[in-house]
Amino acid sequence: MTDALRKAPLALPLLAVALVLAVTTNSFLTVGNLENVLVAAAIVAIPGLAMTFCLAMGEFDLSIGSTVSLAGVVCCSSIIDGMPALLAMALALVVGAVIGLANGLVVTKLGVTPFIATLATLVIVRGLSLAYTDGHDQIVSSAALKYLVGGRPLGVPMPILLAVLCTALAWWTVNRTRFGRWVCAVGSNREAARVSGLPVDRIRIAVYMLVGVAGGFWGLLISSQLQKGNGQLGMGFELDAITVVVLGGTALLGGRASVIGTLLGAVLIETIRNGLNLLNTPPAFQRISVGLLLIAALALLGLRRRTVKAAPVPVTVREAAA
Amino acid sequence: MGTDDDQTAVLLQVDRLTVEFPGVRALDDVHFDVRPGEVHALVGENGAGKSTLLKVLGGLHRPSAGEIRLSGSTYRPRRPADALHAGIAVIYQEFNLYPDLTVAENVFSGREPYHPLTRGIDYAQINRRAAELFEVLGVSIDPTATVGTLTVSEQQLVEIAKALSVDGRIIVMDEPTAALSADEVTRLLDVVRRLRSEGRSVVYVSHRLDEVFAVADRVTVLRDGRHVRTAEITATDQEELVRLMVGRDISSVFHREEVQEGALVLELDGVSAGRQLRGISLKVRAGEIVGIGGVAGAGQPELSQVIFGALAVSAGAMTMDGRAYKPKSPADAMAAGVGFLHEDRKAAGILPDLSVRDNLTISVLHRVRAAATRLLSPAAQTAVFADYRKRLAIRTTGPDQLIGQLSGGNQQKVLFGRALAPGGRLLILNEPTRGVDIGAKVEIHHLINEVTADGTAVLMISSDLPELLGVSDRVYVLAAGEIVGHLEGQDRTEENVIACATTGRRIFSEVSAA
Amino acid sequence: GCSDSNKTGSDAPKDDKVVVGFSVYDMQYEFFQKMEAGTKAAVLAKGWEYKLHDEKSDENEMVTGAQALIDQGVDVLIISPFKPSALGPIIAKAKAKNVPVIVDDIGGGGAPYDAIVISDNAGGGKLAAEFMAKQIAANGKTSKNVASITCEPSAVYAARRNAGFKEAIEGLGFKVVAELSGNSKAEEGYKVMKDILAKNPDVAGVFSCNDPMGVAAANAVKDAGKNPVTDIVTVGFNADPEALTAIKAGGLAATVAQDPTAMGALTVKLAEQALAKTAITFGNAAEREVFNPVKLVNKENVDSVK
Amino acid sequence: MSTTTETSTPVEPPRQPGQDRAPMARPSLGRLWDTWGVTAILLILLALTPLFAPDFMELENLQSVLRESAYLGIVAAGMTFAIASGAFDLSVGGQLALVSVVTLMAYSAGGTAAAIGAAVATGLACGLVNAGLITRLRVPPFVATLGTLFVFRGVAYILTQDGPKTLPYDQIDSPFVKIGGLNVAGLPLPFVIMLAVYGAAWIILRRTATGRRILSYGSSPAAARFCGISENRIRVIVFALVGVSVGIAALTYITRVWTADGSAQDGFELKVIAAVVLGGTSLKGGKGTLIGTFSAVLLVSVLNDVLVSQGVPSAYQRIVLGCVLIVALTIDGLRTRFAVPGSFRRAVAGLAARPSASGGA
Ligand SMILES: Nc1ncnc2c1ncn2[C@@H]1O[C@H](COP(=O)(O)OP(=O)(O)OP(=O)(O)O)[C@@H](O)[C@H]1O
Ligand SMILES: Nc1ncnc2c1ncn2[C@@H]1O[C@H](COP(=O)(O)OP(=O)(O)OP(=O)(O)O)[C@@H](O)[C@H]1O
Ligand SMILES: O[C@@H]1[C@@H](O)[C@H](O)OC[C@H]1O
Ligand SMILES: [Mg+2]
Ligand SMILES: [Mg+2]
Repeated sequence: MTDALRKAPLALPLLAVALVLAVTTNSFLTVGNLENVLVAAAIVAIPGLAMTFCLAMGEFDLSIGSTVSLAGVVCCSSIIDGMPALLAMALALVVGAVIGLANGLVVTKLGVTPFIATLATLVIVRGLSLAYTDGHDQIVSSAALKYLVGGRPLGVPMPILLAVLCTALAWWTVNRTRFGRWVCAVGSNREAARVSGLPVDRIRIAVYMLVGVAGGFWGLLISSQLQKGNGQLGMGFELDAITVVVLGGTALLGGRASVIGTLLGAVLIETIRNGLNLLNTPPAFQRISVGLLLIAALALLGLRRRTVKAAPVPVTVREAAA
Repeated sequence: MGTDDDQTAVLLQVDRLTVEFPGVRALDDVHFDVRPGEVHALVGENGAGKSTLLKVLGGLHRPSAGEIRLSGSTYRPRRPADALHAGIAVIYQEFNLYPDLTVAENVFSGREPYHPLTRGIDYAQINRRAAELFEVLGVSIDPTATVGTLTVSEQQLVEIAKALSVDGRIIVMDEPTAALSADEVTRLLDVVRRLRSEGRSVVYVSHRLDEVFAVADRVTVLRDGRHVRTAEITATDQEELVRLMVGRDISSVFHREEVQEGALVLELDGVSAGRQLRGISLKVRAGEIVGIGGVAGAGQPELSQVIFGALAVSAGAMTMDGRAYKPKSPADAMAAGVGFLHEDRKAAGILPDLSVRDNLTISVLHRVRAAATRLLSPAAQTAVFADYRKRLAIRTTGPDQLIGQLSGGNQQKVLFGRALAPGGRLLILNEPTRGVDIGAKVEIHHLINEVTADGTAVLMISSDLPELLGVSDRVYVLAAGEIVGHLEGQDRTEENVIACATTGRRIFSEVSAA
Repeated sequence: GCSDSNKTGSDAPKDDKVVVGFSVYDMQYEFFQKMEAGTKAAVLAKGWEYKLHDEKSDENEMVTGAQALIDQGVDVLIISPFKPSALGPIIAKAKAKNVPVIVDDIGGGGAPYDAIVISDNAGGGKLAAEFMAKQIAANGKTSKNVASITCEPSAVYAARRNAGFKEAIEGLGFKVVAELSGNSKAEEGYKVMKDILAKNPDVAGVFSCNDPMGVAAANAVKDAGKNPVTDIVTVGFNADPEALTAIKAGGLAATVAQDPTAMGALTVKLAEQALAKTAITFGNAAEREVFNPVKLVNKENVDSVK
Repeated sequence: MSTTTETSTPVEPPRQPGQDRAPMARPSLGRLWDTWGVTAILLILLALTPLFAPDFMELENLQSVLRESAYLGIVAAGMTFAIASGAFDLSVGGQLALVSVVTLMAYSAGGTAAAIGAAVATGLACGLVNAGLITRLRVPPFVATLGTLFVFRGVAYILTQDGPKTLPYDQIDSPFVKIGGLNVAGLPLPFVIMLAVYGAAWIILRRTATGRRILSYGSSPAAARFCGISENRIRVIVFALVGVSVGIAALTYITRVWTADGSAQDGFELKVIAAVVLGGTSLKGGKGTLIGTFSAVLLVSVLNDVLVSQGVPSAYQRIVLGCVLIVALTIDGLRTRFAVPGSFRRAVAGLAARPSASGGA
């Protein structure tokens, strides 16, 4: 029990919130609503998983919200121009990959701090997206695109299925592959990674590309829901993605990745949001509640940590030697 | 391959190597060579350029001039991976470990084997192989432990295991024993000999000349970034090496001034801290140097941190000058007049982004302020800096140099100066001479002696047995978090310390119990 | 070349040619692009000079840029304010330099502007309510529950739309069972609609304070397997192209159209009157408001809207 | 075969302890760049501006640029402390909204003095709330301030449920309104306040024990702890400084735009953090430069002003601004890469000697 909690500490706050909602509303526990929550959570969890790698590597990618927009715009306008939908969707992912590659190259080859590099990309890509659309919606009606969120293979909504698959894949990658370990290694001590002969630059570029592709995919999901692309979409999404990762327990300073945590973080955030809507909370109070719940969830973890671990780094906390 | 004997006898040849940093020429026209199957020691004062040379070999620094040949062909590593591919494994003086990853993951980083069936990293294999490496080194470190929770000496052993796990032709070790206990040193030297017998070469850097004479075939002396001499070990002796290193004779005899029994400063009565310390009782008097010995991991850093308020007491009581002493934080302890030197220079010692001057004065900021404005006075700070630079022979380009740019030993001197600066009732020194050169070591011992003359009590933790016994007036021995020995007078012998620390014997001198 | 319409050196003699400065809310929205086009065309048609400043949805940029236009010596300022309540310092500066100020849309924030051209937002909300009630009846639904999706709480003009809708629909015997904010964004409008459907599956209609949210809500309705015209009457506001497209395709029941191009032209007419110091006929003299009518657009008349 | 090689260097006379072989007092170019790099870029930009934007140098325009950048600059000064200590405060946008709303309420209740007091007190209170969450509840600064960003904005929204708080137009001659509009010896008062804030901040960071402790903590929290520096005190001081800076900034902000509600300055936090990092303060903590922050704030403002005055559409403004950010930090990145003497020469030589072998890796 305690071990399970240690591995997935968000489970507790999540259960608490769910319990409160189950009692205070009569619609929270309906199948339709739970599906709602899980689909919404899945849509932010998928890019969140990619962002988990970035944070585990000790870096940020702030540009993902703009990638969402540009990818959606490229996909939709290509469909409008007559490109087959699947190809247009692939093109959107390529756009994401290129943005990620640009981030990676600027960060590794030009030595620009990730925070500024990706902030600059955020601004530039948003500019591209707005310049390209000039404020016009790129409206499409594409069954293939719609299938991304609307499809129900095996009766399960597509985003949920994808999120579960991605989580499994991410978990395996983080914990069982060289790439995953190297990402954590770079995040834990970049200099040591270099000295150990790890291809640090290539690892970093790969992670930025991963986030880029995930951003592109996020853009497809949003465009799938809205059946349009637009330069205004995805604003502020970078914070959403980073929030679910941090909430999930992946350290901001890097070195550790909590894949399951990210998934739970996404579910927690979306449960809170959904709950506040079910309770008809006015917008001003919604903000406060989201803020307070964020703090409360982490405070709960913080207090627990404090009782467990009396002294911080680098005092040796270990079983007494035999 | 060439037929010339002299050519084939050299595996690695360094010629006219020069390395520059802003403001410093760390290596100046240095030559150095390594033969197959030899142990080649590299010695020199702190800042002489030893680590710099090794970093060039490892692909961390690019020389501004010079040439290196490996097995006769040009060797110009552009990055550490190149060195590894060329079969050169380096153990750097400052660890390069991932604190968040496990021991085994650290050891095999970059070379993780995949399991043939699951196609995932074969953890069973790396854990087993790591355990085997530690077995060779004669230590028990859990391969699945997170490295950030290890002691400094355990981390050093992980670094060594990492280098051994690479099948290198040349294994380069930069002060591998600085953090090891006597026992572990013996084992490491055995390992070095075994590597040699396997035909591998070892470049060995150490400030402990007895190790050099115990294991090396040849020795090279660097001074001020220049090559001074390379000699067969049999063709030289300790005195000569010291003279070549420092350019003068050094008497390594430590003379402890007689101190008179002072008042009781610190008393611990049955102090426990979690599972790390159990029922510790000890006393430290004014003007006294009390040593703490024991194998690594017996609870020494925990004991010092409990007294310094960095670790919570779970049972028992402390008194200082007869009054209850319950520091809640190091800040509390410092306010009570306690100074502290941490054993982990890199992780908990240096403030890497700050200058040498700032590192020296950070604990005495109230003393370097203008009285009227309470603003820091750069002049007063520089005065403190100049004083310690002189007393400790700190080699730096000036007060504004970042401490991270100093050689390891010089960083240690700065940290020692920092601990000394506040003065006061009690000085807690963890491994005060770790990594410092022979001359500075003597100097530091003198300084410890000097502060006790002012009535300051010193608690010194050292894994260097000669230092522990030579410098302290009394010695407590720790084992598994308990005090298992208290050695005074005649009883202060290496045999007794080792017996208490490792065999479970308990020896308590009766000379002056309380 | 830098002698385009953007540039009027302050070296140009003041009385030579009338210079109109227009500070626009945000050129990234089609609505304001049309407003800008209408304004510019009217200015140039008079043979006047035109200067544009984009507030980029930022009150700091709005104040700085509008004041800069005044500093550059415009003869009249037309402004579509991102934050109406930040008009004070702009008008203070304009007054000091004797520059009349005509506000276009959004709101006047209580400052002493010369005139404001305003869409009848509350009236638009009322039109939406009346249409919704009729359509619900036509759909044969008996449920008296409806919902509304609002913009961010700070958008005063949008709040008026909602207030107008709410008053009218409640007057028609309906109940607004959910009133949630989608912060003007399509993404959020979609999610909010899903939550509304989960809690109140029986809503018969939903009103959104702008079209991005309205069309997104309609998409959410469709994704829930219902029809946004015949099951849950979904109404937006603005007549953005995406709304018109959706209405034609049966993917949205209706929207409320404003005419930003005409509003732009109207502000120029008022500017001319203000410069000539001739009296302006106000729709609401107390607030110096000149109304620009709104109209409801649905399947029947959508083809007549450009 | 000789067994011993001896270098020609004879054994030298003993070295004085502490004497170095290459004592170099002159500050390295790299160190200078750390502090003055962005300033240099700013100066170059200023020198070039008249070429393509002749109107820029007009007094009224210069005043406008300085006036409008003050509030961001002042908060950036506070944020420099937070970032130098290794944390950042994401809640400044919420703080600015809340402080502005409360200040306007205080003004209508008690006039200028009440407003000024309320601004600083509310800012401080916000900072202390953040510090409390971080030190008492052990919430990491990122999450704590992300949470309070929502909370502060939310409270501001609640306080403005019947519409934004606004300075009534008839108060146009009140001394309070003058804060935003007045010029002192040709300098806009907000900018004068900003200069004073930077002066005070510089003294705190560079000349007080507190400043040194903040940098130490940022450089290595573990080492700082063993120097007797209390983590909690650092957190409280740093977040209080940010809060107070927002309080002061709000005064210059509110008296320029006259209005506030929960939505004021959406996205403010990223702009502030970007300015600080662009200035050369390291996000990893331990390094802080107020001169850099100051110059970065002006750099962004000047650039924005030039782009706006040249009629560049906002979408393209973004593209240019983003590229400038990258270029500015590229220069910095290259500097660190080529800090070692001769490394640049070698890199160039290496490029020349490597005609086509760069494709593979
Ligand atoms: N990154 C750096 N930047 C500037 N100077 C440096 C840097 N690294 C080393 N130095 C300087 O180069 C000289 C040689 O340092 P090095 O680390 O090689 O000495 P060392 O012989 O290994 O000393 P120690 O015994 O103390 O480890 C020193 O003066 C040191 O200050
Ligand atoms: N951030 C801090 N962490 C730990 N101890 C501190 C800190 N600030 C002050 N102290 C301690 O408080 C005591 C008072 O010293 P000092 O006069 O320097 O404090 P201060 O007045 O807060 O400093 P300053 O004048 O820079 O504000 C000293 O023991 C000092 O070490
Ligand atoms: O209707 C307009 C709306 O579409 C825009 O987003 O904001 C201003 C409004 O008047
Ligand atoms: Mg060294
Ligand atoms: Mg003080």
